[in-house]
Amino acid sequence: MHIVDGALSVPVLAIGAVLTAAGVALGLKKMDYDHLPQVGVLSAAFFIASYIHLPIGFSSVHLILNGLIGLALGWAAFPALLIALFLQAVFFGFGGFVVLGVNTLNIALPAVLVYYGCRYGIQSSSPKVAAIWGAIGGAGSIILTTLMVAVSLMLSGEGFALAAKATFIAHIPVMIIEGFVTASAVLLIRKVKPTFLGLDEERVYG
Amino acid sequence: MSSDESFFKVTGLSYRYPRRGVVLDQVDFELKRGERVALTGPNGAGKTTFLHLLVGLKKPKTGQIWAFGKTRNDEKEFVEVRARAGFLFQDPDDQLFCPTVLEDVAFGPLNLGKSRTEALQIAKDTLTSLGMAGFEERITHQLSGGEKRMITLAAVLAMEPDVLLLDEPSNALDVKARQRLIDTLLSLPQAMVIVSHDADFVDQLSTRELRLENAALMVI
Amino acid sequence: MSSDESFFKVTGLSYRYPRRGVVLDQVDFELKRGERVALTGPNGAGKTTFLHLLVGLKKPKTGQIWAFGKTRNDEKEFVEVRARAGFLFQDPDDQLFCPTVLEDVAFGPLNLGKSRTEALQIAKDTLTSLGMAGFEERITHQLSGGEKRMITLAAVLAMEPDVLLLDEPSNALDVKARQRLIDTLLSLPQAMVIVSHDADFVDQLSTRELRLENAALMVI
Amino acid sequence: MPEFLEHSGTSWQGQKVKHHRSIVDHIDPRLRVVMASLFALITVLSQSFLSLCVAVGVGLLLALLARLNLKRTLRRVLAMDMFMIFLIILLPFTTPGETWFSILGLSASKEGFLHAVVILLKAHAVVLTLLALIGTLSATVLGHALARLRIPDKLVHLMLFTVRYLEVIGQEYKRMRRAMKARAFVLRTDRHTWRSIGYLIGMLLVHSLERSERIMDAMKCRGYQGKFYLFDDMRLSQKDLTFSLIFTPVLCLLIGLNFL
Ligand SMILES: Nc1ncnc2c1ncn2[C@@H]1O[C@H](COP(=O)(O)OP(=O)(O)OP(=O)(O)O)[C@@H](O)[C@H]1O
Ligand SMILES: Nc1ncnc2c1ncn2[C@@H]1O[C@H](COP(=O)(O)OP(=O)(O)OP(=O)(O)O)[C@@H](O)[C@H]1O
Ligand SMILES: [Mg+2]
Ligand SMILES: [Mg+2]
Repeated sequence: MHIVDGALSVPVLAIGAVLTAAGVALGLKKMDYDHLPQVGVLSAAFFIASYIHLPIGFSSVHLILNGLIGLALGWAAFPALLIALFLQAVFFGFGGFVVLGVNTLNIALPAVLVYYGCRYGIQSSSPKVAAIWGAIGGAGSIILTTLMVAVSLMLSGEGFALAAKATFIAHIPVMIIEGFVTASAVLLIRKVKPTFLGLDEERVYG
Repeated sequence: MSSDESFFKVTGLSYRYPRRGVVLDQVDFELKRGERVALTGPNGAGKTTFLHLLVGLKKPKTGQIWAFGKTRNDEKEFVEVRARAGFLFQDPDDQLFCPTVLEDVAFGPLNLGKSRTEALQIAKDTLTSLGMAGFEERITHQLSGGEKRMITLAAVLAMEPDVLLLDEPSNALDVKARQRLIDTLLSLPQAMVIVSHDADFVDQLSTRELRLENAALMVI
Repeated sequence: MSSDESFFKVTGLSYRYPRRGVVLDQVDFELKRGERVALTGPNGAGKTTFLHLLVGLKKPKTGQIWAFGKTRNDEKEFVEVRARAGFLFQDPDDQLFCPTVLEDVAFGPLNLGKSRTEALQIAKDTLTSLGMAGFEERITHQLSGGEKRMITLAAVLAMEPDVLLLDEPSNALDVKARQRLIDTLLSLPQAMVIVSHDADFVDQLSTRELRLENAALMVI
Repeated sequence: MPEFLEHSGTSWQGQKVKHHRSIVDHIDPRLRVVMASLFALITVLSQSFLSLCVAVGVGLLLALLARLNLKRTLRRVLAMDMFMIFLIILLPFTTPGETWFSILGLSASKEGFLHAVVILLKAHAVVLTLLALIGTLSATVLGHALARLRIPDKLVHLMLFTVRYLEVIGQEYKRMRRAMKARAFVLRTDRHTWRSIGYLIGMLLVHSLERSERIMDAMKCRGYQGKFYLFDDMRLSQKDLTFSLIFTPVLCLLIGLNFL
């Protein structure tokens, strides 16, 4: 869901860059040097995971996973995603360079929102409830990202309105799949490494 | 080209990696019913690569792979091969990705089209037959090395394969777990290919030994 | 409480993990100059945990750790211990975190306060002494398993430690690489603790063997 | 999207793909980063056709000078095109303006078409320049160059860590994925597939996280106390001066063409 260079208007680019810079600064501030390896390794893991393509019908979609990134990293999602998108742009020509700010904002802000919105839900003592919150986070972050992409396009020119709406509709299957995938990832992590999601191991498992 | 008695028959198999160069050069190989073939060779000789080629996880540059009664070329044809040749990976951690033991063992049968209840029943039975009953609800990630190895073996056996391909199964196992693995493998009827650096392990198990070195397969 | 001759002295050490329970229960241990102590025991016995406790990467629940002439309690005091006790991790990939070999080997000396030129010189010399000259500019993650092991050893030796703590150093090495490691270790003057499941490796190296089982340390 | 395009990113390998050394490789990495950024900025802000055509020309020339692998570059550019093709095709029909031609009762406007062409030109000029000037650096050198350019220390080290472990985790992912395949797993459109992929990703994160803990331990064992060091001297040379002397007027020309 990256936007390429050249499509967006200057004010949109500028707003994206400024907000991303602020988000990254906050993320870096909240992350001390001891957590560098953790964020770096997770950023690498998400970079890899975003290359997973799942089939739907004759086509296929690739996962974005920003809901899960948010749940795992909180504000550190901003620097982690900026780096992932930067590497993709300069080495694979995927996404653009000047739009890096907008692209990062569109993916990282929903991640942070999911972190605040679903953090408590996935810690629920009932696995079912946790899975539902995981699904909400997974699907919700894609909905938000798609909306933000649509808004960035529409603000850049009325000619984009139809394309923006089409993007949203085309991503409905992605929302469903991301919901399922995020829910089962959350279920697994809760069982295998509860501390990762802020659960207290002693309390849950004695 | 074949007989009823052989599971795999490979001729003129070659493979190369972009930067590493040729790792397999015109290799021939056959695996017959009841055989336990040991495959040895230095680090980086290409043993793991060879096993991957057998089940189509990599595509050979040249050569023919004949398996379970048919020549196999494309991905679709290899899906059946993978269902009938159980592959035990070098590192059990690569293979265990479900949260609980039962789900992991049932994963294979589910892929073979079994229903959920059937798959769970098969998984339970397999665990029992390996003496691992009671592990169903354990969390895979927290098992010891030896336990992980036995669970991955159960996961592979649950697919009721005709052949086992074992990549360094005794790595990082302690003495007891290693002996238990040897005993289990000796009691299984399947034909096997066993990759290992552990000379004693190979001696106890194999009926025949091959060595992979300088891209060629030699009889020892 | 000590003598000049001992590097580590540990009394009444205990440790437990949340779900796993007690892994070390009132363990005593001493490491003297010139010793090469082998530490064996089943998978999951707590050998790695024990080494982590020695250098303060985990905090013991009870017990005293006396190292290099002082009792050590908090993080600050352990910084010196880590500078003098070189720790070789079970998986080399965890330890090679710099992009190039030279940077990785120089990382330790730099942290010890050496200048850049000094650190680079030490790194080069250490690599040469291990027969790894020419690897300086290689990219760490493109090395083979055996090469990675030697580079991590160089990285640890570059800090000129008095003690080496080796966690399963011979894992997944082929016969040649393993022999090269044995020869190198035999030629080093440092006292060592060697964790290994490889009986022959232990026999060739160790001057004394301990076994960790059921949370207790026993002399063999 | 066709499969061969989708996966153009998976062959990461620490970005040390086979690459013939070229003149571009002799230029100082910092200069390459700065020039590429300026070029991208100017191109994106340009409105004149002439300027954009020249920019695409410059991009092509740089790609040639850098001796980019033709097949790989084509694949990446095509992948980008597939990404925006939808947007581009719709534009003429959705932008209001003077009717240019119409199909199936839909009228395409000239303004919309021109807008689409502008986007195409900008995207291609930037992507070619990026791949030529920055894409040919190794990720490590790029990290060091960014550090010298006063990008915050933490961000640079975060990037170096990401790059270092992309390979390790990528391998881990591939091995797990292969192990699933070996147990007759086939991707389908069903819940079993999604659950299994969710588990796979969850497990990959857990492995990664535990690895990061072990890395931190390993770093502490080597005396790490919250400080990183970067080696390498980047010094500007005669070649860099020559490059600047040629490239700066080009950038000025690109700006100037907008005011013709
Ligand atoms: N994806 C890859 N790209 C490039 N080279 C590779 C790749 N995978 C493996 N190699 C190289 O190919 C060679 C053969 O690898 P393989 O894993 O088959 O060896 P092996 O015999 O199993 O070794 P070991 O005993 O260490 O497990 C090695 O030199 C390895 O570095
Ligand atoms: N962070 C952790 N949280 C919970 N349990 C843990 C943790 N780390 C280790 N354990 C458990 O503690 C026990 C001891 O682990 P340790 O790694 O010290 O064993 P080991 O003797 O080194 O085993 P191996 O020979 O397999 O390397 C194991 O049962 C392990 O599962
Ligand atoms: Mg192998
Ligand atoms: Mg251990």
